Amino acid sequence: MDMSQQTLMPEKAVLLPVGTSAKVVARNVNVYYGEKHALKDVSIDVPDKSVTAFIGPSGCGKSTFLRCINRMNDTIPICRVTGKITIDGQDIYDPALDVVQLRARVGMVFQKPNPFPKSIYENVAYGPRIHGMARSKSDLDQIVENSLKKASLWEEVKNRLQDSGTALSGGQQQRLCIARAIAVSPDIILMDEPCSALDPIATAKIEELIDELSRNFCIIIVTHSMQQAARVSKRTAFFHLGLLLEEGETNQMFTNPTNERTQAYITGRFG
Amino acid sequence: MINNRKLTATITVAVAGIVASTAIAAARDQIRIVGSSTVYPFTTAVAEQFGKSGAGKTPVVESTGTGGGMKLFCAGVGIGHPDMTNASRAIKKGEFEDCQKNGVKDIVEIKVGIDGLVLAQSKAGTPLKLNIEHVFLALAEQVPGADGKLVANPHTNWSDIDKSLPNTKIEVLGPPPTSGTRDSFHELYMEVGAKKIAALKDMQKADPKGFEKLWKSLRKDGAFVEAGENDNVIVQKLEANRNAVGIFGYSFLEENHAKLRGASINGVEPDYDTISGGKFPGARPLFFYVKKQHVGVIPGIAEFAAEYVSAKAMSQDGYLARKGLVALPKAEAEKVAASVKAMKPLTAADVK
Amino acid sequence: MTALYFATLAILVAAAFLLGRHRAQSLIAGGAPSLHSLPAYHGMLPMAAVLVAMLLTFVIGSNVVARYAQASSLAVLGAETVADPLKRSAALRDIHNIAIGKHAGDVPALLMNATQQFSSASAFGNWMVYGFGTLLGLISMGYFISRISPIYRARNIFEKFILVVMGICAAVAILTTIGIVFSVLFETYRFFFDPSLKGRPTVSQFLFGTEWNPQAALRADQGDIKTAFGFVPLLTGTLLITAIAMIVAGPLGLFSAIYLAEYASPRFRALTKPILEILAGIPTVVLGFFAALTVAPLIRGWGEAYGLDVASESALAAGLVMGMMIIPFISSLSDDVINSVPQSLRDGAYALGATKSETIKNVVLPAALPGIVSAFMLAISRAIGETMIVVMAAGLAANLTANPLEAVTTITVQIKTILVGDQEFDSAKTLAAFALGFVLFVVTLILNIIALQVVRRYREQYD
Amino acid sequence: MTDIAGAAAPVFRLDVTSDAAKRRIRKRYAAEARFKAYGLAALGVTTLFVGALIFDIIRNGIPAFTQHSLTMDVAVPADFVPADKRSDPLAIRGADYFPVTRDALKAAIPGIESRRGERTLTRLLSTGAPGVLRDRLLADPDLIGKTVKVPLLLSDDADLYFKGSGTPIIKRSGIGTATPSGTTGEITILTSANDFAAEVVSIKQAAKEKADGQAIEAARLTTFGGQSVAQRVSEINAEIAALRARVDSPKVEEVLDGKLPSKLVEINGGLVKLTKLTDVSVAGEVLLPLSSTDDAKPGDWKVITYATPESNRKVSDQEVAFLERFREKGMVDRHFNTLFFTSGDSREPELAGIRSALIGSALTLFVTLALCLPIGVLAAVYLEEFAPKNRITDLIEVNINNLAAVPSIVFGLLGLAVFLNFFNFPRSAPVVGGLVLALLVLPTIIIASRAALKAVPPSIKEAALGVGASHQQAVFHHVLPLAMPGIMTGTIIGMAHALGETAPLLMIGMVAFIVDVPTALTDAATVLPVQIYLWSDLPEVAFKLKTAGAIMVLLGFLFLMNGAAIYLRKKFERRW
Repeated sequence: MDMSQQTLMPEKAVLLPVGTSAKVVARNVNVYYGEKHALKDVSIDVPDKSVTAFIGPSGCGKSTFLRCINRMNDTIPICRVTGKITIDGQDIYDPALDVVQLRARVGMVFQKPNPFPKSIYENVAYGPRIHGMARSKSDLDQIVENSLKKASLWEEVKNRLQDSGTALSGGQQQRLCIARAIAVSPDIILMDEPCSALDPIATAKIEELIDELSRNFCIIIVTHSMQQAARVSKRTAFFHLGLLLEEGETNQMFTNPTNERTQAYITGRFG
Repeated sequence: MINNRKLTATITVAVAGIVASTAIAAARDQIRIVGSSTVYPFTTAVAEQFGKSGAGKTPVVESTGTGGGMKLFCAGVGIGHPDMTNASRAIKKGEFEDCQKNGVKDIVEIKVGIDGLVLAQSKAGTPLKLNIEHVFLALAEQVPGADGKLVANPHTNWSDIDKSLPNTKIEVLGPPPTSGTRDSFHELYMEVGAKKIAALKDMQKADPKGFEKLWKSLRKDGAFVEAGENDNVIVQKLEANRNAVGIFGYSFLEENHAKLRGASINGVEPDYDTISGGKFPGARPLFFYVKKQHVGVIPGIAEFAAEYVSAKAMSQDGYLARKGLVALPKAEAEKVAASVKAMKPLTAADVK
Repeated sequence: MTALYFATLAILVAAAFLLGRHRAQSLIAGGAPSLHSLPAYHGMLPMAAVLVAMLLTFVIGSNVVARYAQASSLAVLGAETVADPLKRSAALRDIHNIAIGKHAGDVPALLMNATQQFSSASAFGNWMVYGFGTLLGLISMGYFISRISPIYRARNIFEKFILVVMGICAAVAILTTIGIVFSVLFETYRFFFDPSLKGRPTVSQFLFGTEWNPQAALRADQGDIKTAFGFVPLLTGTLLITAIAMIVAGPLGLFSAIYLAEYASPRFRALTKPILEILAGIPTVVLGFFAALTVAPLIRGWGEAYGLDVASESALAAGLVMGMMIIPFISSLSDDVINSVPQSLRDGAYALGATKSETIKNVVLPAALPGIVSAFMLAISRAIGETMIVVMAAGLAANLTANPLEAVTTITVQIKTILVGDQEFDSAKTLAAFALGFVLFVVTLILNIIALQVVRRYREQYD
Repeated sequence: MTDIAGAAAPVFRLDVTSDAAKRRIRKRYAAEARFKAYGLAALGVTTLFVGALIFDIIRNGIPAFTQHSLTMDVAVPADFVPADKRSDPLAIRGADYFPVTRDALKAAIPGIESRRGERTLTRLLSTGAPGVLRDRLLADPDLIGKTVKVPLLLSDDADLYFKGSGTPIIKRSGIGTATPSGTTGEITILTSANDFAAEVVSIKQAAKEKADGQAIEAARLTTFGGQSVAQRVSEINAEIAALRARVDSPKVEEVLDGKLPSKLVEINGGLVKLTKLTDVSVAGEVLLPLSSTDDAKPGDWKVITYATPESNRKVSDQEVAFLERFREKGMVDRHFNTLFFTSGDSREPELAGIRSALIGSALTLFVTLALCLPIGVLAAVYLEEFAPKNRITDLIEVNINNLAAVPSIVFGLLGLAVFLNFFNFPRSAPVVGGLVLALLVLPTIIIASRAALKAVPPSIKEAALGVGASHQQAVFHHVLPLAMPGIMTGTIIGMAHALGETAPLLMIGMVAFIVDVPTALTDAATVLPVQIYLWSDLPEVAFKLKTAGAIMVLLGFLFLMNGAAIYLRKKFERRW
């Protein structure tokens, strides 16, 4: 994996501290929704095996940028993306690249839990099944169990795997969605405000889980909650009006932001 | 607030609609006729002439089928009930009694003409020259076998019945069991045909009921197709299928003679003269019935009946003949005209 | 008279509204504490009261007056005319027509007298109704206006009134069902249990008999009745045609819906959807012609080309065209439910790397399943109940067969042919139509209850 | 990547690069393409079907919108209506127009003396032909005693002839000099050349073909037959022998019958239908009188063939002769069939129109709309917004869904039992039809309205409630107006359904012959689809065109209504 880092010639200076490998590298990314210029010239490096938080006021483009990373924006017909995003050195907007495979490698968890109207088991098994990851039923059982364990849901649902996924509570549903995402063992997990629909207790569980997962995955999380960003992320990026204004170590961002608008946002003067 | 007002307005309209519909005044002063769809084309022609002649309002003619027509006709007297009914068969005893029971005492029966019931095929097919027993042998559910015992009808091709007939599949499109035409077909073709067969002579005497069942049962293996009431559809199906034979009224054959050919029965071709002269076996009379009690109550009933049996309408050159109705022989036509003038009601003895 | 009555009604209604509102407004102007209801409601309430009072008076009153006027004119005509129902109704007809000036021809003096009597009686009666209605309207208006006060809950009362009206409207559906049941129940009962009816079957003979041959039931000597009214061939015929129709319409409708909802560009959708809607609007008579005259010969021709024996009235032709008829039911309803599947579900699948078709097959369709099932159920009951196409194209042969190339008949065809046929009306054969209608109603009811249960069961998990 | 669940658990890796994975992905994409193609194919099949249906209808229906008339100079005699009564419309209306039009026809084709010819000639005109003349005289009584140029309507058969159901006509000039023996009746014509050799050969050819066919039949019968068919075989053999004899002897006169193409000779301004012919002489019947018996020079006379045998067409040779003569004189006029829209039903196809059916449909639909729109909307509002959720409302809901699927014919039974038999409403009346159809479409409207109400987001209602509106205010002020486009769409589709409905009306007496245009809700009336149903069952071929034409009109209205629904939906469509 380190090889790729060397093959990539960044157009700007390496933004990450020396010794940290970049998993996702974005250069001059612009996004347009029809006439609207939603994201302007964003360049960022996202390190592997850590949590990076995107913060910023509503409509600042952080979710848009997140959705660029697994090309979910493709599902919106009027959306147009320019610039370059690479994962492990591979350009994900390369026409030759298969978006389906890309998304298998880049999992995503959504703002509102969206379990499929199927059983808990089927929800998790769905991804491995379409990607042919399991050779037998017992393999699949194993994957489901592992994923649910990783999502800290196993104990709660192990006796009712055939129940409908929609019958779970909100927090459980969201953890199910995370389990679903990690069942295909992606490299990256994108989380779009995963806790905004949850109560504090469920939120705490998810945050704990994120922390746990960051040992193995590159996690990018979009959040509205400054505290959450501070709690879970190692690095933070601040978006405003489609621009990436500041990016750096979370500790530093929250204690000593360089940009005055970041400061204003963090201290709650606007947003 | 505006919406509430709109709402009130719509309620008003609805209620006013209901009010208007309850305040219906029964003020009928035009003739109402119901009954058979077979007679409908002729009665409507008379109705139109009657209306044009200025003798009265154009009668309303409804196509309800003979049975439905009789039911309505016999339901009672009064302006809520029809004045006449068309029938493709004579009134039945049960219906007559029903009429009497409901106070419809005086019914005048008028024979309006003859309808030939023909078997027809596409001109593209091999001409069929049938004897009437061939029809029975082709279509009966059971026919006498080699040893004279009844067996399920084995004939698939016409030539299986008689070598002189063409070697084509038997496929006959006929009327459904609910229609009067079907009854007539049984009586005119199947019964007569069965009686012609030597092997059935004994059965006819020994077991009349079984014999009747024999000629009233048509085969169900696809050789006979019950094809619905719409004769035009049958005509078009015959055009599409040169081997099929259709059973329908003569007027449809006459109107489509460019494409269809009638099968001759016992050597008689179905045409106007043979049907009118009684030579063609498949001929049946058509009727219409007048509620005599309504004469004078509903204006124009007598005049309408007179128009129907007038020479202008019913004779060989009359406009009904042009519509495909075969006129009654002259003597009988005169008798009918006289009876219309006299308005002689049916008695229980006249009804079978 | 009616015009005057309704003019007065309109004036009083308007007056009630304006007066009520004005009074409420003047209360405010007079410095009253704030009103419970808006002034308009204080106007609306008396208005509704006037409307109801006057309409009821009119409906009841005009019927009473009509009776009264008839009775008084008949009194002139003499006992003989009154005793004879025919003469009575004719006389009343003439009187009515003379009164409205639409009678042609001479009028005998007696009739003229009666008409005058009729006219004066109805004029008197109508004035009475008018006076009474107006009075009642004024009273009800006065009552509600007099009650106007700041604390008067005019809105609540008015809304209760509207609620009752709406409830009555909703109850029309129940009344219709009751009407349908009663209109066929009595005759159905006779069909099965009237001892005077020749050739009637028992319920089990009807339901399980395998031969439908009502012609046989007309014979006086009909012994083995069960051969005559066996419902099974009609049911299988109906199901066969319905099955063919669903085989055609199911995939076509569903795939059309999927394509329109998931793949089609908005412009393509705007062009294509009306085509499906046109199909939904074409009268079935027209489709029947098309089936009988165009499709059936075509199928027959193809069949012959392959050496198949095709009846000229095959179940296939009717089923195909019927399938086309019900495509729009399936496609538009499925389209709606597919569209209402939340985008987040699709995103969930896409994010796992599913292709579009995998997303549709594995996520969207299962989520939309209850709606799709109910669309199919609706389509099936449409197909079962469709009459004109089968009347024209399917024939009337009650064959017990599963071969789509043979002719079959359906329940609706039999109802239609029996009722407009030439047979005696009070025979078992004609009454069979009502029994069939009843069975048909029950069958569709069961289908719908199943559909509703299916939808209910899955829908709840999901909002 | 280390596994947090512990070393014991096997590791499942996502594999997107191996050959197996590539194969798998290829397969998945193929499935994707197939799936999409299915959808497109389904739409294609449906569109094709609709296209075929519409094409079929239009192809059949177009001829119904034109009509043919004969434009003729009609001499109206001065004593047609007595001078003192000319101001009386009734007298003009009641006059006998038949002799006048007959004389005009006879003047157009002089020399037709036989009663049969005369009758054939007069029957070319519709019985309604004098209508135009009558209207002209009513408008201007001074025309009586003058000659009026009016278009007289042709009968249905003549009309169909000009619409192309006739026969191909082939003409060729005579080679020799022809001499007719008379000007009317049965005549013979001699020619100086072998003018008819080709005809004789073709007749012999037909005879030969028939003989060959019969020979095959005889052979079949002899092979399979045996005793029972012996007589039939000998009959056939005799027939074959006679045919062969005819074919072989060149001198014998050939006879033309109706089963072969008709041969005629046009000579000296007349037309002769040939019945017997040899190479150099023919005998026949004069259809159009000749002007003289003079010799006709080569090229001045023609041999004419009506290619369709007379027995295979509706119009006889005589009628073709008359009609062709009219056409040559430029009297035949093709025009838009206004009668189709301005007259009621008739038993004469050329006079029948859809006006009374259209008005009947309009009256019926008026009743339907007036009842089911308010009731349907109020019921929907009640069920969606106000009804308590209990067994009764459950029952109503099941009921409404069920009624939407109840076969329409059952509603006919309901109408018969309740409105006609119980409430004693008149038969055939639009009010009853409207009531029945209202009950029929009510569930559709309720369901559509409920869907429209449901589609309005609850937040709108909540917002209204939040500012202190009552529940009814919130619904009637905010939710209902927003749902109105959906409700209108549902209503229009329901009304379109009602417009095309036939089956329930069969039961309540609207299947009737109605000439007079209904004026009130209680007048006897019929509706458009029923009119179609009735016409389709009449024997006259011309009614087939009428049926197709009426279908086109009906479809036109349905398209209009559907179009309105689509427009409404487009215009007010909101996405929440």
